This record gives sequence, C-alpha cells and structure tokens, in this order.
Amino acid sequence: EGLNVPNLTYRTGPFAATGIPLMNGQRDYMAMLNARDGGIGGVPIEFNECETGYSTEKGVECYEATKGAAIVTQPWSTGITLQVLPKTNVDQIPILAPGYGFSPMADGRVFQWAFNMPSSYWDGASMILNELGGGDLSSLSGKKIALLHLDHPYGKEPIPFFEAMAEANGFEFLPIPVGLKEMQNQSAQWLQIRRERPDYVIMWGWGAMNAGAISEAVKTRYPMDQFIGVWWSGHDADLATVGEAGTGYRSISWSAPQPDAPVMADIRKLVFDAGDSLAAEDELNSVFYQRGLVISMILAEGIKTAQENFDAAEIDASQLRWGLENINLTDERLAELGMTGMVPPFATSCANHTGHSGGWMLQWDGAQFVPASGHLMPDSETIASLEGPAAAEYAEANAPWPVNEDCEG
Amino acid sequence: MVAAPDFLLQVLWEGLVSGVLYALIALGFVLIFRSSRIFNFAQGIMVVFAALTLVGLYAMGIPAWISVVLTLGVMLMLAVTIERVVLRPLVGQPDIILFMATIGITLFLIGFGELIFGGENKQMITSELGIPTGAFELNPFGGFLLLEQKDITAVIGAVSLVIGLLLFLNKTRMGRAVRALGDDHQAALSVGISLRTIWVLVWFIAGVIALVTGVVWGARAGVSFALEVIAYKALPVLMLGGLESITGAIIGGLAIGILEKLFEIYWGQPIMGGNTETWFAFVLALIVLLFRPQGLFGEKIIERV
Amino acid sequence: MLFRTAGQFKTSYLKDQTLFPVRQDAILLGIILAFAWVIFPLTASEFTFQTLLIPVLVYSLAALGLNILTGYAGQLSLGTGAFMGVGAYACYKMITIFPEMNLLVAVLMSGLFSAFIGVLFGLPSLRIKGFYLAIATLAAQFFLVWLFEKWAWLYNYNASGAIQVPHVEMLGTPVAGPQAASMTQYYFVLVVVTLMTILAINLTRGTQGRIWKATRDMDIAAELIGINLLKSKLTAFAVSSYIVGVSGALFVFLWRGAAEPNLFDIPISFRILFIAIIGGLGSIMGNYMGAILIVALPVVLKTLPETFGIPISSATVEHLNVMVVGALIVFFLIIEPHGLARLWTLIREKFIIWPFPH
Amino acid sequence: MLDSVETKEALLEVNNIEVIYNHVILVLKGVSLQVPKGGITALLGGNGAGKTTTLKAISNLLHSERGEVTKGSVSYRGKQVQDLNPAELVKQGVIQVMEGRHCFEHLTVEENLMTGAYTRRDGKGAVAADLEMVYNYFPRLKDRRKSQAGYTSGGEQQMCAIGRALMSRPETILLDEPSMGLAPQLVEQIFEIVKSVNEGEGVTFLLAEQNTNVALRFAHYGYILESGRVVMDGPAAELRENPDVKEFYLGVSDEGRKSFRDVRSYRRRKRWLS
Amino acid sequence: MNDMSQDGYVTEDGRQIGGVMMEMKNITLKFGGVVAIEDISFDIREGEIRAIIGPNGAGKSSMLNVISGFYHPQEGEVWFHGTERPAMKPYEVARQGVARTFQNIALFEGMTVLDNVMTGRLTHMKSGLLSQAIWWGKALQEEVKNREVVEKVIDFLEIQSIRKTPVGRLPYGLKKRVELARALAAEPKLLLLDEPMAGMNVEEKEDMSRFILDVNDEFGTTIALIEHDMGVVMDLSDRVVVMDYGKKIGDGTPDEVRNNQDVIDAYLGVAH
Ligand SMILES: Nc1ncnc2c1ncn2[C@@H]1O[C@H](COP(=O)(O)OP(=O)(O)OP(=O)(O)O)[C@@H](O)[C@H]1O
Ligand SMILES: Nc1ncnc2c1ncn2[C@@H]1O[C@H](COP(=O)(O)OP(=O)(O)OP(=O)(O)O)[C@@H](O)[C@H]1O
Ligand SMILES: [Mg+2]
Ligand SMILES: [Mg+2]
Repeated sequence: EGLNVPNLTYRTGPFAATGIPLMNGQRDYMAMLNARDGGIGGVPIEFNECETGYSTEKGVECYEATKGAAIVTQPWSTGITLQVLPKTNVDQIPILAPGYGFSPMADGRVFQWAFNMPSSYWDGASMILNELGGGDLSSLSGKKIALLHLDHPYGKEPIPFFEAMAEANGFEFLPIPVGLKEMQNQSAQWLQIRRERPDYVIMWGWGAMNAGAISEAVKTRYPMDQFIGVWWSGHDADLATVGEAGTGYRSISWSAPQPDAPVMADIRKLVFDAGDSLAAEDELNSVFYQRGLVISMILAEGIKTAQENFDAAEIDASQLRWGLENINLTDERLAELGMTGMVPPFATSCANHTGHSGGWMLQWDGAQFVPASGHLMPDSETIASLEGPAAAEYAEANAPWPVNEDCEG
Repeated sequence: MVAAPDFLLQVLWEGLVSGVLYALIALGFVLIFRSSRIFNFAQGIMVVFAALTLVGLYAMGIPAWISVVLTLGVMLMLAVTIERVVLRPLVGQPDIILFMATIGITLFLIGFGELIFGGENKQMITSELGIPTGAFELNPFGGFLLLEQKDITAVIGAVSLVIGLLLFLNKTRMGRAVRALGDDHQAALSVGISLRTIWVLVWFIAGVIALVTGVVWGARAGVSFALEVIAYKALPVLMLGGLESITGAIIGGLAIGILEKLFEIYWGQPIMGGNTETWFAFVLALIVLLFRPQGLFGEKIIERV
Repeated sequence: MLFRTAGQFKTSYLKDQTLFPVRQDAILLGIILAFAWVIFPLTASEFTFQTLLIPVLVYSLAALGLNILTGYAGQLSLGTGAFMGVGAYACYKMITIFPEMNLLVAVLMSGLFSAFIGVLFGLPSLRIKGFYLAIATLAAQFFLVWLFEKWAWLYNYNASGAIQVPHVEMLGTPVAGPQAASMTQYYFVLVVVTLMTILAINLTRGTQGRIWKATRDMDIAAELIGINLLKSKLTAFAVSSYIVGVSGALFVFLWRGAAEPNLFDIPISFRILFIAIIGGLGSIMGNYMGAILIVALPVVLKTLPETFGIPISSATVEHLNVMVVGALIVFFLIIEPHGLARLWTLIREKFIIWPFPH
Repeated sequence: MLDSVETKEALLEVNNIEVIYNHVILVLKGVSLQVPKGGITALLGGNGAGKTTTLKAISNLLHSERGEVTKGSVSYRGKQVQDLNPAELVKQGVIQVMEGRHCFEHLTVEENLMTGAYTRRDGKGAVAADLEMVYNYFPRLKDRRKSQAGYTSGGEQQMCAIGRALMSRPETILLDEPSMGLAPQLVEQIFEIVKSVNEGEGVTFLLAEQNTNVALRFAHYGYILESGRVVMDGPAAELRENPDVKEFYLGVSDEGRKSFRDVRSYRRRKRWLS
Repeated sequence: MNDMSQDGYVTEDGRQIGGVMMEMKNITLKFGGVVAIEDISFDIREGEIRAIIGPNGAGKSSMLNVISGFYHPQEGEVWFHGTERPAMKPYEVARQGVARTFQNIALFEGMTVLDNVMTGRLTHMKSGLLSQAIWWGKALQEEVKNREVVEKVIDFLEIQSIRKTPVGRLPYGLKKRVELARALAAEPKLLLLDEPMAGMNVEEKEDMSRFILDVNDEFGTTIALIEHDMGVVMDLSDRVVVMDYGKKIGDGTPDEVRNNQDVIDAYLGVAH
C-alpha cells in the first residue's frame, strides 16, 4: 500500500527534449521524500510513470490505466487535459496541471477537479505585459506585440487574453502560429517578424520550437531584450544551442532555480548520489529540473494538507481534492521545506484553483538563467473578469456540467 | 513586394536554402526508388539517425573527422542489415508492401535511436567539422541581406552530390544496373546483376546523403527526432520532380522551397492565417501532376497492351 | 453441347453465392460473433473497453474503408486520417447545430460529407497513378488538417481550437459525452461496424467488387473490356471515404470524447494503412485481425514488464515498444506479404488437404 | 552427329527435383534431365507441364515467385548449384532467357543489350564487338537501338532478350519459349542463330518450346514433360518418328498435315497423367 | 475481290458472309518518330474470320488497338455498322459489342477464373450500388442470370475444373483460354484476337481453333485475328490482311495471299 500518484510523462517523441528534465525533477523530489521521511505522513509514495510521448491517444490510455488506484492524475499536455477534464467529474479524481492546461480552470466552482496552481497562462501573459509596460500598460499603446506560438491548443491559450488587453490598452497584437511541422524551420515566421518589425516578440513555444526560434532570432538579428518567452520557453538547453548570442533573452517563470537551496542538498545526497536519479549532473541546477521539484512539492503539500484535515494517512482522491483546494504555501512553510525563492508563496481555495502566485523574469546571461526582476504580479481582476465567463461558457457547451455551488467566493 | 527589394531577396534566399535541404532528402528517395522501385520512407529517420550517431560519437571524445568516418561505417552496417533482413526476403513483392516495410524500419529506428541517444535536442558539431558559421551581410538597395556561411556550404555540398550521382547513374556500368533493377527484378537477376550488391551500395549512398543532410539541417536547428518530419517535405518534391529523376529532385526542391516561402509570406500570412507551408507543396505538386502525371522529369509511364 | 438446361444450375448458383460454402467457417464466425456481442461486453473492464474493444472496432472500420480504396480498387491513399477528421467535424457540427438530432443518424450522415470530399480529391486519380496518386491524398491530408486548425467555425470558435463532444442521449441513456457508459458506447459502435461490414461484403463480392478489382489489377485491360475507369475509381473513393468518415465520427464521439486537429494528422493515416496491410489488402476479415494486432500489441507490450516485474523505466518500455512494433510490421510482411487474412486461408488450405502435404 | 553428342558428358544435370509453389502447389513431381555439353536439348510439353518451372529451378529464379525446390538436386559441371544465387550462376556461364520477353522497359534497346554484359570483365573492346555481332544477328534491333524497350513490339522485345543473353558470352543458355509470338521466318531465323551460336561458339542450349516442329528440327535430344513428370525422352530424330508425338505434338497424321478447319473431327487424347 | 457484292459472299464451305461491319479508312498512326501504321484501309464483314498477319513490329497490334479505341490514329476514319465512329474511349467501344484478347496476357491476376470471366459480363450489368450493397432483388437476379451465361462459356471452353483458381497460378496457355472466355462472356458482335495461339503446342492450337470456329458459326460472331502460325491462319481465315512495317502489302483470300510475291518476301519466307 501507499499513495498512488502516477505521472503521465513524455520522455519520448518530439517534445521529449523539454519534458525529460521536468519529469526527472518531479520524480527525484518524491524519491527524496520517500528516502528522507519515508513518504508523506509516514506513507510511502508510489510514484509511477506512464509514458505518453505527448500523444493524446496514449495519454488517455494512461489515464484509463492508472485512474483506478490513483489519487491524482497529472496529464502533462493540454491535449490530454482537454480529453481527461470531462471524465474526471465522473471518475472523481483531481487533475494536477501546474502552470499549464486551461486558464479558466482557475474557477473552482466549475472545474471542481482541476488544478493549475501556482499560475495560469493568462497570469503569465499578464505578468509579461506588466513587465513590458513597466507597470503602466497604457505606455504600450501604439506598440506592436507579436505572439510567436505553437499552433496547438497550448499555444492558443493566451490569445484571448492578449486580444482583450490589446483592445483595452491600444497596442497592436499579432499572433504568429508555428505549425508542428515547422518547429525546426521557422524562417517564414521570422521573415514575417522582420517585415512587421514588432516592438516585442512573446513566445509560447515548446519542444523543438524553442531552440528553432532562438537560433532564428539570433540569425535575423532580432534584439534579444525585446524577446520574451513563457515559462515553458525558458529551457537552458534550448538557449545553450546559441550560447552567448542569446544573452538578454527573458522568460517569465513562477519558479526559479536555487542551486544552494537546502532541498537541493537533500536531493543530491539522498537521490542523486545514491544513484536513483535519471538526471545528469549539469541538469540539477537547470530551470526545468528544479521546476519539476516544485511541482512535486505542490502535490506533496496538497497530500499533507489533506492528511492533517482528515487525519488519515491513506487519503483518497476526493480527500486529496480538498487538500489541493486548501494549500497555503507561506514564506515560512517554504523555508521549512528548504525551497525559499524557488516559487512565490501562494494559497488556493475552493473557488480559486490557481492561486495566482505571480513570478519572476529569468534572463539568459549567456551561460544560464538568472532572476532579472522583482516579484511580478498579474492583474487579477482583468483575469478574473475573463475566467468567469470562459468557465461558464465551457460548462454550458458541455452541459449537463456539475457546478459546485457551496463554494464561497 | 517591390517596396522592400532587400526583403524579397532574403525571402528568395531562405526559400532557396530550404529548397536545397528538401532536395537533399529527395535525392536519397530517388536513388533507392531508381534501383528497386522502393519508396523509402525511412530516408527521413536515416537523416536523424546519421546526425545523432555523428554527434554522439563526437560526444564520446572522438575527433570530429574520425567520427564522420565511423558514422559512415555505421550507415554501411545499416545498409547491409536492411538489405539482409528486410529487402532480401521481400524481393519481388508489390511496391506498397516494400513501402510499408520501410515505414516499419522507420519506427524501429525511431525507437532504437531514442533508446541509445535519448530524446534531448543536441547541437550539431558544425564548427568542429570546419564548416564556417559566420554570415555575410550584403546591403543591396540600402537594405540588408544575410547569407549564412553554413547555408552556402549546404548549397555547394548539395550541388556537388547531385553532379556525382548523375555521373554515377548514367555513365557507369553499376549505374545502368541500378536502373535495370528498377525495371524488372527477375530479368535483372537472370542477367547476373546481383541484387544484394546493388542494394547495399544504393542504401549506403542514401546513408551518405542522409549524413550530409543531417549535418546541414542540424547546423540550422539542432539535432532531434523532430527533424524526422522533414521527410514529409521530400514527398511533394519527389512527385514534382519525378520519382526517378535526380535533376527532378533538385529542381523540384528549389521550386518548392522558393514558391512556398513566397506564397506564405505574401499570401499565406496576410490573408490565410499562416502555416500554408504545411500543404502548399503538396497542392502545388498535385497541380503539376495533373498536367504531367510522371512529374516534371520522371520517366513516362509506359502503357501498352 | 452448348445448351444445357439452365434450371438445374439456378439453385446451385444461389448456394454458390452464399458466403460460407464450407460449414466450419460459418460455425467459426458464429463463435466470433458470440464473443463480440455477448462474452466480451459481459467480461470487459472499463480499461478493456476504452483501450482495446472500442478502438479495435473503430480502427477496423477505418481500415475497412481504406481497404476498399487501396485493397480492392488499388488506389493508394495516405489521407485516411484527414477523411476521418471530416467525418468527425461534420458530426460535431450537426450535433451542436441540431442538439435534438439522433446520434446514429448524425454518424451515418457524417460519412456523406467525407464521401464528397473524398470524391473531390479522388478526381485526379484518373490521370495520376501509383505513388504519384499518394500525393493527391497527402495534399488532402495536410490541407484538411490545416483547415481544421484555421477554420474556427468548425470548432465553434473554441479558444483551444479543439472540439469537445457534448452530452448526447438516445432513448434516455447517454451514448456520448463524459456521462456515457463504456458498454453503451461499445454496443453503439458494434452495431454501426457490423452494419458497415455487411454492406462492404456485399459490395465487394458482387459486380462492383469485380469492377474495382479489375481496375486494381490492370486498369488498361479493365477499360478495354468496358469499365469506365473514372466511374469505378470515384465510386471507390466515395464508398471508402464514406466508411472512413463514419469511423471518424465514431472515433471522436464514441471513444475519444474530444479531439484537436492534429489528432487527424498523418500518423493515424499510417496507423490505419498498417492495419489494412498487415491484415491483408483486398480482404474484409483482415481489417479486424490487423486492428487487433496493431491496437493490442502496444497495450500488451506496455503491461509485460510490470507483469514480469522487470524493472525498466516507462520511457525505455516505450522505446522498445516502438522498436518491436516496427520490427513486427516487417516480420509480418515477410512471412506473408498478403497479410494475416491470407495466412489464415493458407492454414485453412493445409487443414483441408490434411493429412496429405500437398 | 547425334552419337557424337551422346558421348559428351552431361554438363548440366537435374536429378529428380520436386518444386512447390506457396508451400502448397506441387508442380514438379520428380524431373530428371541431362544436358550434354555442346548440345541443343529441347524440353517439350503442353501448357503447365512445368517447363518454365524446370528452367527457373535450374537458374534459381524461383524464390521471388515463392516457389522452392523441395527434393532433388541440380549439378553443373559436376558441382551442386541449387544453392548459388543467380548472379553466381551467370558467372559460371549459365544464363536464362525468360518466358515472355522480360526487357528493361525504361532502358533503350542498346542499354538492355549492355546489361547483358554486366558480369563480363574482358574489357570494352570485346563487349563492343559482341554488340556488333548481336546487331548482325538482329538488324531490326539496330534500327530501334535508341528507343525504349517498353515501346518495341513483341517480336522486337523477344530479340532483345535473346541478344541480351548472348552479350554475356555464356557457356549454357536456358531458352524459354523463344519462338513465342514471332513471325515464321523470324522463328526460323532465331533457331538458325541458336544453331550457329551452338556450333560456332559451342554454347550449350536447353530450350523449353511449344513449337515442337521447329524444336525437334534443331535439337539433338528431347524430353517431353507432362504435368510435372518426364513422360518420354530420346534423340530428336527418334521423337520425330514416334506416332504419338507426330499426332499430338507435330500435328501430322499418316495422311500428311491435318487442316485446322476439321479440328472438330479429331480424336482427342485422354490425359492419363493430369 | 471485286466479285464480292456489298451484301456479302459465300465461302467455299458454304458459310454466308454478310455485308461490311467495320471499315478502316486510310488509317495512319504515329508514335513520335515511329510510324506504326501508314495509310491503311481494309474492311471486316459480318460473320467472317479476318486474319491480320505480318512481321513483328508491322503494326498489327496497333491496328487492333485502333479498332478497340485504345490508340487514336492521327489520320483516317473508323466506320462501324455503316456510320463513322467518333473518337471514343475504349470502354465505350467495348459497350458497342467489341471484345478482345491481348498479346501479352492481360488478365486480372488477383481474381479467380470465374470472377475474371464474370468481368466480361460487366457491359450487361445495370443494378445500382445500393441494391448491390443490400444484396437483394435486382442485383441478386442479375448475378445469377449472368452467372448462367458465364457458366455456359466456361463449359464451352472446358475450363470448369479451374473455375475457382486464381488466374495468377495458371500456366500461360490456360491463361490465354481464360482470356478468350472473358471476351466471349461479353457476347460480342466483333471479337478481336491478338495472337491467341502464341506459345501453344499443336494439340492446344487444335483446341483453340475448334473454339474459334464454334464461336464463329454457333454465335455468328465476327472475328479478327492476329496470328503467326501460318497453318492456323490459312486454314481458319476467310480473308487475310498482310502488313509490313506499317504498310498494307496484301489483302485477300488465303490462297491469294499465299501466292502473293511481296507477302512471301516480306513475311512467309517459304510458300506455305
Ligand atoms: N507463381 C506460381 N504460383 C503457383 N503456381 C504456379 C506458379 N507458376 C507456375 N505455377 C504452376 O506450375 C505449373 C507449371 O507452370 P509452368 O509455367 O512451368 O508451365 P509451362 O510448361 O512453362 O507452361 P507454358 O508452356 O504455358 O509456359 C502450372 O500448372 C502453374 O499452375
Ligand atoms: N505505345 C507505343 N509507343 C511507341 N511506339 C509504339 C507503341 N506501340 C507500338 N509501337 C511501335 O509500333 C510498331 C508496331 O508495334 P505493334 O505492337 O503493332 O507490332 P506487331 O505487329 O503487333 O508486332 P508483333 O507481332 O511482334 O506483336 C513497333 O515498332 C512498336 O515499337
Ligand atoms: Mg512456360
Ligand atoms: Mg502484336
């Protein structure tokens, strides 16, 4: 027996490059807990991976295969999330999609079983704009902002938000899609950028697309400090391909690598040196690996919260849902966990499944990503004003859709 | 268009370069098709495989050029294995069966490759191979035009490959055998042409082409399995140029490379929401085929009763 | 010597036309049907329904459609996925525009749309042959998928660009959408598939079947003995795309529940081509054998290590999985290029002449 | 001349071979023949008798038709050859001209002929000379040398195939139905060529033929095959005189050649073997 | 042949030959440089057996292809039943009652003998896709009706035993016979045979001759045949056209042709 927490990984396929370090991070954190504390609340964690190769079909297969015993599902792709989302209402199992999935999932009344804390894509978009506008969005009016995005549900997520903001603040918004087959050869997209001369290029890229975009940017001499990516476009290896030339590129992130954080010591000692890790030495301090740690930490917190509330060591799926809805990750708690500075503090609630933690700008200094901003926050009310209707619309389109009414604001 | 002539030039150049890369893969297809009527879908993965082997060997601390030689060795082994394990038992089977078999090979190589080299994106050892990485900046019409040196190298490499192949096929005894084989296995056997030798040879050459392609593509966008999708781009190139024709491959490649860029930039992006490159090549090829069913340079399909 | 009394033949020809001259075959089929209709549904678990039974049926139907085009009429198609897509999106639009519409009707009608598109892309087949024709179907493949991405009306302007199957009921029981029970969905699919199969069998064993096969085996000769090639090829495209379209609708509505455009991209087309070829081109039964193999294989391979407690990471399993599938495809092509169906008939012949070797 | 042939040792020997297609169809039920060096041996028999199969079994071309030799052996110059691949066999001097004119249709006639010389290593000069030789035998080919073989007429293709075989300077030629679809004087011509090649270059011939008439006129020795078995063999001269052969293979009855108009009245032989 | 009136003539063995059925007027056919047929005219009469002979590459098969609409001549007209035939697709020609066999066998390798012969009936089949799909009513009756016709042909050509074998496995000679069966199944008015006896031994040629004769006088089918075996040609045919490198060098009864010097030089070699 134990806490059965599967992970729908993709260590294979076209997106493996960006997937692997994340998966390693998640895995190693759980391994560390098992080694250090014998799991959570004394119960060992069964962290088993099911390989999807980012294919929706395999993903659903994994979901079906694992859901029986599992207390949570981590679908790891917007495509899979979209398919699993409706089923979870029936199967009564929480989806944990930290920093991805579907922005309106923030609305816990409608998406009772879905969680995407600490930040949603709309948060990310908002933070980027705040940074660009220097806190004052009106300063963006008259500017031209391009969104270079993967032509895929994930890449399209932020578009509604940007459109709304462009409307409100009078800047020109220009989406530039990159097809799954063009990821490797984006010359057309970058010729368009060269022609349109946008003031800023924001990237919603994944897998091989990131590396492709960065090198094209370097080639077309696009000023790196006007080029900003979402957190999935801040992968060390992608920048490494251009090295020095990429200096100045930024990526918004709700997590930041802290090589000297106490938790890293435990990881190295109990997992890496013990040889239980699949990660490579130079991977340990990378953004994605450490983000993996944070993700598992959030799950662990959810479990712990649930255990304390229901004082049961062996919790079930619906109890975990309560736990995830009542996470309160304060600075003190982070310090206890030895993860200060790796993720901003945040709290979830029955109505708020995202927590809107905010984040930092990470900047490539030619060799690695370093924090390059204070703690940025999204402007919650704009986002909230979009989330509500979007969620309602979804519920309406998929009627009959159970909505959790006994949920105060 | 005329508004920014330097921009137009850049578009043309980019198109030309992608065209050359498409053409390179198409070459591999053509050669194998010529010799065996096999529509070798595995060419795309062979590119990835060759590139990964090269990078992998170098990563193990072997000097760049020795790695190249070893990689060639690996490609030869691959050719021999494929001939022995797949082609020989399937001699004389219908085209579509062999086509399927090559897809089987593709799957196998994907799994095998990821098992050995892992899925991470790797850097091509461009400079280590002595390929210049700088860029020439020209300033025509007061604008600017960037010509990357590695792209120029790619173009030169491709052209010389093509010339070599043409000489081989039309001027040598082996070349004639290759073409004969494509027409009629049985007859070829009966006059003592050895399928095995020819096929190993041909698949090896295809492997060499794959390596060259892998290097130049890798130099542009790094080496990962996502590269495999460029195989699809070679298909319309082939059809357009004609399955049997080396010249067709190169002309088709350039035509498609340039036209699809122009279309995307001046029509696709402004009015069609972009990404027309995913289908433009195919539709273009289709239209051409309607007028020349065997492609621009393909062999006329002989219909007699 | 020419004129015999035709009477005595008549009955015998009718008998001759019955599907199973040999009794054992009929019995065998009976057993199989019993399994499909009774035993599986009673014993299957949620997981089995979702990852084996329903997919096998849906994929074999798609393969059946492709097989009519490629196996019977000899027109190679690499665009199956896209035509499934047409069926799926057509069904989605119909159901969302007319929520009261009966799903069975919607599914059967959605085939008409893909049939139409199929004929459209089939037109070049008169001039373009063999692999060159594949380009026409590839053009369809890539263009249509692109269209699914770009034409927001198709997915009701969803932010994600994906389609979500709404909740659909028939006779008060939910058949599609998250509430639908797997068993209901299975039976729904089974009914459609059985129906389609019967129609396909009849078409392929009669006049039309002969016209198609003639076109496949030697189109010049076919035309010289009075076959209108264009008509023959276009009917093939129409019938094939119709069945494929229906399977596409089932694929999304009765199985996946949601779909993003690139779900219909080339990999699924190849997947179905595998099924048709491994199963046996020019055979109906083959599609089922092929589907069972191609669908079940990965699932089985995936569970093997756990069952034997071999400690390898899921990624490695996946890699090996891909390798093995690839290798097996080659293997089956080698042992019997004409597919599992032919393999079965050979075994049968051996049984019939048993105990003699020849 | 006949006895002179018989004294020669057998160059090619087929010992009681059995051939099965697709693992089920038994086609050759134990066929044995000797082909003497420097002789012309004819393999006669009706459709489906197994002539082609026999030839293919010798030249190892069965595999690609999913056929296999399950019993017996084939030896050439005393050495077992059934395991060699066709190319090696050609190097040893055995080449087959296949039934129904297999030319490389996209190659020109001349290129077709040149492929015949594929296995040769004796220099361009010799090859060029033989090319001339072939053109002398078949002037028609010279006219069409530059056109793709696929577009030449049936007869032209047949010539092309035989010419191609000659280009390999073989020691033994397995000739399958050379006369099929050829105009009468061309048939004569081709057999004349066979004869002169046989006498001039001393090439040994094993030819499968339906046109028993011509075959027995040019061959030294004949085997008659029926549904996979040798039912009769003997020196050509003797076979020509055999009444059954006369009646059913030569189409002459005692009162001279029969007219095809009166076929209805002919007595038909019962096929006791098939 | 001036003695032959428009409405036919009587052969020595007393068969009544009707008027002109098909007439080729000044046909010229070129392939790029090659002139396959050069300004050739001849006619085929109701119920006769018309032979076309000539050396290889003379253009005989091409002529047949012109008749059956597969090649379209650059010059010349084709008259059928007294009206000029517009340029047609081969399948339209076939539906006018012209059936043929091929020099290099063109059977449907993937189908059984029975199915191959059934394809010969296609020009007579009308039932729609739907009724076929449900395998009921019209389609079924049609299937059985045509099956009877086909069975007759099969018996007639004595290939009952191989009814259900895939043709791919048949030996050459039998394939030829199946091809004939397929052509006969169409119950054609005009039957074109391209070297029906190539690669057969005397006995099989005798069988084949018998079939041809039977077809001709039991169904009154008109037959145009290309054949290289002079014995057969001279015995079977009523009139013979001789071609040589695209030109017509002779036309008349076997005896006339047999003694025509040009023909002897160009083709026969020795007088037969
Ligand atoms: N590929 C094959 N598969 C199955 N059976 C075959 C195959 N090839 C030939 N056969 C069978 O083998 C038998 C002999 O065929 P073969 O071609 O050797 O006869 P043949 O003497 O050459 O006749 P012909 O004179 O018509 O060429 C035939 O009955 C035929 O059915
Ligand atoms: N489709 C074609 N393209 C080019 N040339 C052709 C074509 N068809 C026939 N020819 C040429 O026309 C000439 C006549 O060919 P045809 O097949 O009619 O000869 P044939 O009289 O049938 O000879 P055979 O008795 O050998 O069959 C040949 O020289 C041939 O090369
Ligand atoms: Mg033969
Ligand atoms: Mg001819």
